[in-house]
Amino acid sequence: MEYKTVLTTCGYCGCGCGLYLEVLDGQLVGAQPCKTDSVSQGGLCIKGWNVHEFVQNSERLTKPLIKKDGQFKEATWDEALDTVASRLKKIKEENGPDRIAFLTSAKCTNEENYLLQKLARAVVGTNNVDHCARL
Amino acid sequence: MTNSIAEIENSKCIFIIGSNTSEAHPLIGSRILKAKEKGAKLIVADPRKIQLSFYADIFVRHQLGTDVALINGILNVILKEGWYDRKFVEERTEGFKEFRKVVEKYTPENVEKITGVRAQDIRKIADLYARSKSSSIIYAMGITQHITGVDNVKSLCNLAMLCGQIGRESTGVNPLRGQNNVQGACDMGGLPNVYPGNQPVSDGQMAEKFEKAWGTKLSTKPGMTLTEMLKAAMAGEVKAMFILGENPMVSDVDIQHVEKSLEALDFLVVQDIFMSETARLADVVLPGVSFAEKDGTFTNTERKVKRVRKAIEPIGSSRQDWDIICDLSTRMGYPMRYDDPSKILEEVAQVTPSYGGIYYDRIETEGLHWPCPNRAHPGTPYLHKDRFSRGLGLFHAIEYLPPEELPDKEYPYFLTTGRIYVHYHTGTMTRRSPSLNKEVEEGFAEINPRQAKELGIIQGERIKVFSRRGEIEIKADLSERMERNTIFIPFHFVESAANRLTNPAFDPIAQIPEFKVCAVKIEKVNH
Amino acid sequence: MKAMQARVRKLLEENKIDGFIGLKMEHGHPAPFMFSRENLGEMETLVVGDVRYPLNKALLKVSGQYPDLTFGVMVRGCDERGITELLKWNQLHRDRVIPVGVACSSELAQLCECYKPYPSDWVVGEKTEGIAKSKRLQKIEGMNQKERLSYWLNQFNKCIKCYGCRDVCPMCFCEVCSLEDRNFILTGKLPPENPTFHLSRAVHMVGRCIDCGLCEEACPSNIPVRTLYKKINEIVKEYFDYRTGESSEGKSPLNLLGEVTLELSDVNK
Amino acid sequence: MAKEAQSVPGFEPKIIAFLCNWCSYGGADLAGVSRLQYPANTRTIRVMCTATISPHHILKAFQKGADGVLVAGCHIGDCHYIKGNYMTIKRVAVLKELLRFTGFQEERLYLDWISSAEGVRFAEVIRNFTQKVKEMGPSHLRTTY
Repeated sequence: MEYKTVLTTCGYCGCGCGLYLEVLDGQLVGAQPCKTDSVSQGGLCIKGWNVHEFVQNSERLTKPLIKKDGQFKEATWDEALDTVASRLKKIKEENGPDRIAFLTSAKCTNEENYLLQKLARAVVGTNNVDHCARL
Repeated sequence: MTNSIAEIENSKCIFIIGSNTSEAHPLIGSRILKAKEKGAKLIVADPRKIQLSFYADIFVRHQLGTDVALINGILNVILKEGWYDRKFVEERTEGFKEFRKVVEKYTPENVEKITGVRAQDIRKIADLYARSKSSSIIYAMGITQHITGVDNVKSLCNLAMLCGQIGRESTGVNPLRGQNNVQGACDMGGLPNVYPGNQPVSDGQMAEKFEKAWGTKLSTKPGMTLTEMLKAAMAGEVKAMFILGENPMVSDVDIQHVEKSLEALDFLVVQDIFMSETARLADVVLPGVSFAEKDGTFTNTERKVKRVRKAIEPIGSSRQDWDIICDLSTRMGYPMRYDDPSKILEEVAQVTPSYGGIYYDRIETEGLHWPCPNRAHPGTPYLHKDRFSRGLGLFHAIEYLPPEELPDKEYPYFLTTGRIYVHYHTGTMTRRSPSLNKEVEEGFAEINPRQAKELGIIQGERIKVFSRRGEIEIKADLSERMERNTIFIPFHFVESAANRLTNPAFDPIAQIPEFKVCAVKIEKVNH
Repeated sequence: MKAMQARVRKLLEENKIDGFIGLKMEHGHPAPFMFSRENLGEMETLVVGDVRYPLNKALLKVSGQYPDLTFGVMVRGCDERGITELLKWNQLHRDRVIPVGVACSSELAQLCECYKPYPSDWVVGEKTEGIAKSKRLQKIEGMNQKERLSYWLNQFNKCIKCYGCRDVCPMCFCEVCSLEDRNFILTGKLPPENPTFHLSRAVHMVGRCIDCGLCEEACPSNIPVRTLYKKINEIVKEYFDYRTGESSEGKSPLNLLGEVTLELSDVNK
Repeated sequence: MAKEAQSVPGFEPKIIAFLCNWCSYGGADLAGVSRLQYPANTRTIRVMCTATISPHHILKAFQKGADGVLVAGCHIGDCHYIKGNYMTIKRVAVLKELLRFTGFQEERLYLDWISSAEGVRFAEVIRNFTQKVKEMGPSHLRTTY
């Protein structure tokens, strides 16, 4: 039996409100504003108050998928990542690195964005990196 | 943002243009109200009658896409009345002469003809903004999503520089970032022309620095923007794409085109938490995790780097995104191994001057504003204190250009798009949140009641909206927020996606599509 | 603080309670947390201060999951009134809750204009006198009708419909909320229908509001909802001689039909 | 957005009357068959018991632009459901105080007990209330978004 609240930053808009995710026995059961956060100052918008809800939605993807004959089939991580690695490598070798493009994500963390652009630039060798900032 | 969120509260005058702040950035909207309660003057310029307009000292509804004209009109008055900051202009800027020449043509009377804003209101805005002790400009996509997006932004910069309303507390030019970590994605080099920290890829020295840090050879040729990638995909010049947690199928302009482009790829990988419209087109889908299942940092719209903390374990067999990327890289022959995300940010600090002093132990309790070049640096809540990044601030002489597509006989109405308070971006998260989806389940088209009456449309009835790109069926919502010639559709709803209608015309520099203006026609649906 | 830590430790060690809902200092911020026998080592991080969170609401979540266990909870005067009322509304079981009291600082009591800023029994703080009549209430009552109207219209128009006042409220436990009923309140628009949204919520605070003020603290738009609900409490006292949460006797006035104590002349003044 | 209204000459108010099925609606019926004259500003909503009228209904009526709301039920002791009107009087009392406090002119809300035998009184109540609302002018909420 465990109840705790975890201080984090809201995943919706760019305000970056500090909030607490309420965790009961490993499940998210709520979100509430952090009173001592410099941005939210103890308030949130409707999205912030409900930011925990989508996380445990039953439609979450839980397994890697590989499309075969137009249908997605569940795969292991090894299968999926090996497929991606070998296809990207092959395209790079046959067509050159600039035939591959990457979209990083305004929804992911700084660390992840850093790594993906590093993957594009250092591993694939292309500067074809962008994200949906303009949209 | 040049200035921090907290500073808004102490601003003496806030000019909000192209931002429905209380719906899209609610907690910044509430700061604006707090400033108002402390006596700040509020100027709101928006084609829609947004909530903040109720509290505005002056509210103007300029015709869609006439921002440059409106701002030039304001600049014109300030110059003519001598309300500008001569010292600031002399010491901190250049290009004033050319700029002045262009602006002189934009008298309030001329601008009234273009924008529909009364000359006297333009004078009043100029007065309030220029003569307050500290004025802050706040804008969002209403400014940038135009073919003249860059011009619009430059015009606002002209305004701030002319009045010396920048480089001080509670002033500045403050774009509000739409997504939680757009700022971070840019800072981390999620752009075709720069490495992390805005360091150009075409600069050989930079490339050398990163080659050393990453132990590999790097290309100095700038890459493609998303828009160019899609075009190249269609032409077979891009064969594979890796998309991390983005859904261009709903968010991008002219969806039909996006779909064809993505389908033309030989290989598409999508890493996401839901089977988004984009993921459906993928060859391989990798299940990442939400912000609640990982550690990391986000950089919010005020450039503050804040902690994200793991609250629960990844759902099912999904894996943390950073961990997936490391694994993939390793499998591609470039081993990436980090004990935890704090180690990644340490590497970022090594190669990114603006993040040089940002470490997890420093942002445990409170975030830090970049630039923060070293461990002793307290962070920078506002930018351009004594100099601009380029040295002197450059005035741009900017002429007004109309939107690419204007209403005509066949498509007689303006369409503009945006967000509503309940939903976020393409709705992949908010529409799966029961409390949010319950609040607003479907899209709607806001129409002025008198215009609706002329068309015989009643509240809640289903209508068809057509543009030259496509058509959608949607619920009509009669609202005084809209002017007669304009309708508004939120872009969150895939089944009535506003972006089936929007115009794929782009700002030539920033490549931002003109989401905010296009021409449409409306018809009743006869069932 | 030490006294609170010692009391909680003792309650846990003696198996009087299975968990204690309080505040834990983490990352430099006080945060809601459940102390239990499994994490006794963290007892030193238990804090008491003027920063308040809806601990009773957390208690409802935990006890709803574990109805057979007994929980301790940190209470102030307002929280104790909340527990009294939650017991009446059958949201908690009398034998399953052990409150551990905190008397509020005089600053907090002044800020809250709380009529009883201490619980019946406390281990931290000193008793400070309550405030009999709220000044902010008096200020509004001193306005004329037109001023009051424009004041409240202006306040309610700031609402961004975050539902924070409801979501933070330890007394809002309904499964279905009238505020979300489209027959009553249109959705999709900001501000929400003025005044229906806020007055509907105010009506629901009859016999519910324990004047903790968390609603107003959570309001990003600084709408003085607490003042509105203070008025509700005054109305409830005046018409029904009921003080919400004060006594375990009697039922909330709109919770039962009971006997009629009003006449038309009381209503159509 | 709601804003303050101004008095309008020749103003004809809109009044919503929630009438209970067993008593007040009968009173209205009797007034009708007796051909009693009373102003036609009232839109009647028949409900089984005034206890089914939540404050939300009343607030919604005002929100939609009603200038006055009348709630009429059985006399105390005559309720078809024994104690339904006990609840009504409590609710209306609270709501009127709340409306007063927020400046929304509680006189626009009126509660009365009218039995099915009181046709004359029904007409009188309507007349008086209509007159009163007329004098007050249009509701402040008579504007649309």
